[in-house]
Amino acid sequence: MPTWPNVRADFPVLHQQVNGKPLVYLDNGATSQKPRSVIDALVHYYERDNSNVHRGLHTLSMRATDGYEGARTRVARFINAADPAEIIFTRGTTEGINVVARSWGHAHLKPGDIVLATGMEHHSNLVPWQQAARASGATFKFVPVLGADAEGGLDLAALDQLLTPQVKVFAFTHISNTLGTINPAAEFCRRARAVGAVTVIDAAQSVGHGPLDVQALGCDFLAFSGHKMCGPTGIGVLYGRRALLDKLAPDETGGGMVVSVTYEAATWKPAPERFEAGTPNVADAIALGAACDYLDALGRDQIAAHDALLAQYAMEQLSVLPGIRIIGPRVGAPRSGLVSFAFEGVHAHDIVTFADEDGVALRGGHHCNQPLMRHLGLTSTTRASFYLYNTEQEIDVLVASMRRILKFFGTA
Amino acid sequence: MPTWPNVRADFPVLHQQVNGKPLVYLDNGATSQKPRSVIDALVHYYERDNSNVHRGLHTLSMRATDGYEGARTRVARFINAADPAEIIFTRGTTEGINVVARSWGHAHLKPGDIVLATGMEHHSNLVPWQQAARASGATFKFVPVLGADAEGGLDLAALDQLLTPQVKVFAFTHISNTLGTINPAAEFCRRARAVGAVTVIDAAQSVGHGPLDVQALGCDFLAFSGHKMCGPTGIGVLYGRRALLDKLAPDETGGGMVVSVTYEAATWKPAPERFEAGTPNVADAIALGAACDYLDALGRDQIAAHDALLAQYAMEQLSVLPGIRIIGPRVGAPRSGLVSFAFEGVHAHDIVTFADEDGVALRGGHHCNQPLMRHLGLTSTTRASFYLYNTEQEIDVLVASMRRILKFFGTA
Amino acid sequence: MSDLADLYQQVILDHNRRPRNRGKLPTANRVAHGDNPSCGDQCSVYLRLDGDRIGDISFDGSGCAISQASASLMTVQLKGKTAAEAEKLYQQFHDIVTTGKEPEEISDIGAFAGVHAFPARIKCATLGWHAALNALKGDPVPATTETHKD
Amino acid sequence: MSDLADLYQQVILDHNRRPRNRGKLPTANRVAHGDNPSCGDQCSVYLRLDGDRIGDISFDGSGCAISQASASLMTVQLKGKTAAEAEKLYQQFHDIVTTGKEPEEISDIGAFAGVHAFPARIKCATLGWHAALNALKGDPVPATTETHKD
Ligand SMILES: Cc1ncc(COP(=O)(O)O)c(C=O)c1O
Ligand SMILES: Cc1ncc(COP(=O)(O)O)c(C=O)c1O
Repeated sequence: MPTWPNVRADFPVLHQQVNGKPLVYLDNGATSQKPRSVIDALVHYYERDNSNVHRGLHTLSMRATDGYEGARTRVARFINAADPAEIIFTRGTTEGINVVARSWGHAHLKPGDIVLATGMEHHSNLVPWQQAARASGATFKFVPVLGADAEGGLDLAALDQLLTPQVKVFAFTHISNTLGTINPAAEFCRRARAVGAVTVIDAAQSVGHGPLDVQALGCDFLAFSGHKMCGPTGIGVLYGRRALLDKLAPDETGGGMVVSVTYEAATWKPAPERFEAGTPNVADAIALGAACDYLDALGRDQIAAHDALLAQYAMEQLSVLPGIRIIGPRVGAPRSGLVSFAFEGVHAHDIVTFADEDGVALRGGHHCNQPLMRHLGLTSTTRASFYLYNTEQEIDVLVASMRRILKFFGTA
Repeated sequence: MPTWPNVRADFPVLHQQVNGKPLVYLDNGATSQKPRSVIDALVHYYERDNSNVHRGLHTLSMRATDGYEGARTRVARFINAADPAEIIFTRGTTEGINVVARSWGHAHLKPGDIVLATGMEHHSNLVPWQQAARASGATFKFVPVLGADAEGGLDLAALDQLLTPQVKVFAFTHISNTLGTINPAAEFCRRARAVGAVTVIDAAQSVGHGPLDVQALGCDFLAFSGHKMCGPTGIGVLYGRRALLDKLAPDETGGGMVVSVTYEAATWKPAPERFEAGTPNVADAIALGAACDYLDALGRDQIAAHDALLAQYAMEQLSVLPGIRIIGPRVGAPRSGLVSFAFEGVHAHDIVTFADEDGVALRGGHHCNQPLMRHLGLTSTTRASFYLYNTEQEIDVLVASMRRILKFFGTA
Repeated sequence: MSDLADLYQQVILDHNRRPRNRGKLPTANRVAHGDNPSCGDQCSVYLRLDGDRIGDISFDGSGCAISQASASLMTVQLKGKTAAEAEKLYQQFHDIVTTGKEPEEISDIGAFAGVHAFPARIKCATLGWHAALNALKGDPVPATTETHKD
Repeated sequence: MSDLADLYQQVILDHNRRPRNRGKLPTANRVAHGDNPSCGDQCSVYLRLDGDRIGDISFDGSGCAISQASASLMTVQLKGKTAAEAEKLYQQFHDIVTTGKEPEEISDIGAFAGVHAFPARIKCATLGWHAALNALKGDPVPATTETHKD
């Protein structure tokens, strides 16, 4: 398993006790922790360069602008976008998807069209499309998941049937935050393109966890969040192919994105400014650039391998617990660095509360995935999600904690 | 003039040289600098408490949630909102106004209605209303500014004429970022209410610069940015009266703002969650709370007095320069802590470039106020804008720099 | 573990394992549903109002031990009570889970005092109660612990 | 100040104070408008194309010393040139303002070499040129220095 000497030393938050036990942070699917270099980027910006961007000609404003636009170029390189102008800074994945669903949806969807998503979408890549379909009179459909515990991933045969020329947009997650399923995103894009559908990838769980190349994927739009990839909260990215962005009307309007304004009318700058009304989140964009540096220094293929091995180890260790039901890909099948499970007779909330007593941070609930939960016949699962700083020893602590809980509730 | 001992020591960024001269930061209208306590709040959050909010039951998640909701309560107190649920965290003023213009505008505006703004609005409080009017078929009107140099503020007689029962919304700035005019916001709200119009205040330039009480103002919505009030970039607030918010449809949709989701439909939580789709900007919200603490510790009435005295001093010192044209309120009339001016024969950009050589950070341009500039017969002005850490000595440096520039260009 | 032992008292574990009055009540003339959207807990309360008095009551749903035990215990407590008495009992219960102060009269609802040390779980403990009060009001909107902030 | 003196050379100050070919050209058969939305600089270029050659050219607008002087000097440079020659001259000019390298042949446009030390001002220096090239292309869309990124 790839590990990096002293990588945990880079993350100040990890070195604390919770309820008298060393913190074992296994809630990375919700948000990741931040290395010192990312925190330092924020401090450095505010202590040296802070100013408003774009509209300034003095030294600090030029430094802030260089930092902000440098971060855009850095992110473009991180996902291999053809042009930094294809990088729009947002608050996060959710905002990015809303921008596409609203701007693109408003311009292109009409009654009779089909909006296609999948049965494993996070609410953030599901509800905006429902709403866009409703607003335009289009029909919303989804690709079902296969297997009682969704161990089969998406139903590719159904996808073939569903991908008709009526489909105007296909929105899907790259990696499921609940199942750990890794979808064949490039193949989905290829198939969608064959019927003329625009593709929107929810990359919240994938961008910081492995190599990602938007040109190789062949997607039209892709959204992700900084906070899940060692970056700060409040910053994210919407990637859009230049050819599409330049034809799109702005979503929000205001300062910084206009060419000319009269009391009667206004004209827009091209992308990316067109989609960044108002003062942007300069400091967090710069810190996101630092997060890209950090992850690339470790090696994203190495991170992916590390996370996947931890997930396999966790699957093995957890699967012997009495009454456990692990959802998503089977042991040995490709899965991202997370494991979701449920116990007969013990609710996820009680598990999370007890695990916290052992210093273990887990997530319990529907993971913003209510329709999938209903499909699985569950109301909630417990999820352990891993990142580059987690270790096998931490998984041993997790498993020991689970044993204790099962004992307390008398189910083991 | 109220000053605070060692207040400049609180702001690390101020202690640097620019082009070999001590930095004189007079671009506070664009963005303010950050005190150590605000930077520390970010560092502390990322080093100790970082986690996702709301959906977590483990210790870090509870700490993050407490911090985030505590910041909401702190901001509510800062502007005297009746209920923390009236505080919606946004990226900044621009996003807040867009949310109202879209959500409220979409639900309430129809052909024949009038959307009223003023002749001194920042693009961020102008273009969204133009667009909302256009989308709904309503008519966009504005209250003109009085006087050749807008020294008369808004035309209150015209306001009387314009405020007919057809006016559904009146959007106006509390303080003009270009003129320094302080509008009688409470009176505007009273008059608008009398004809049944909803009021939206752009408080970008006012909230951090003096006392502000939304209940005393009697407004329906009010938007501001954290970065202009000692807070970080990427965070702002939309205040909305609870009675209005609870009737409003969400603007963005996704995780965290839904009660129940099926593949077919979704239902919404009440405010504020309804308007905060996705992972919020937790760290910056908490740091905004620290900024509220900082400003209240100094005293906001004191800050307002300090800024106003600096502006009067700058007016006096600048007014004797040859060929200067100062816009906005006359010497002695109430004005906020900024002065905009133009010189015959020397363009604002050249001034800003030369001033930067003297370490003085100014803004030159249209200040996102193109229609007002056109009204004044100008294409740009130079703006010096002050905040709590500025001094009379810095204004002396500014004036000396202006003299040097005028000499260089042969106009003095 | 002392906090956790306070939270998961025997009364609670017992009601969680063997919930009382669980399932649909065929004779119900009032029903309300509660959601805890943060975690997916759900609780439906069915009750038969005989005049002003709760003639019978049941609950159904899924959730953590705290929410299930609370709903179960609630049905026991409310049977035979008037709407006004139910409201008063809820106030007592709410005080207990938010302050941790045990009630003056000895009562099983005192078992929920440990909840106050786990603010994130207060919503779990009150979910069933909110649904019951909504059912009593004949309120047609679904109760959620988010709309009825604690 | 040495950088600033490089930026504001005598040639530039002179063109700024006494712009050449300023105002609307009555005989123009091509026109284009350029905006620098960040700062409000504007420049309209009017030109008369006689066959492939720029018979006459003028500019109008408002902006900083750099943008005004650059537009003024440009009109002097472009008069009598073909569209292809104009394009080539712009490439030279662009190289000068972005790299600071003075041109091989002695030319007034070398005065703009100091701009390269002020990246935020490159847009000012190229505004008029963009408008002129757009006018030559008969491009109906207004030129802005934002759409034609440097
Ligand atoms: C009066 C006024 N309104 C709105 C804004 C926009 O604020 P932001 O860019 O933070 O969204 C500003 C600042 O640029 C302003 O001065
Ligand atoms: C797959 C997936 N999509 C979308 C999101 C939403 O991201 P955010 O909350 O940062 O907008 C998440 C994370 O919560 C996620 O896991």
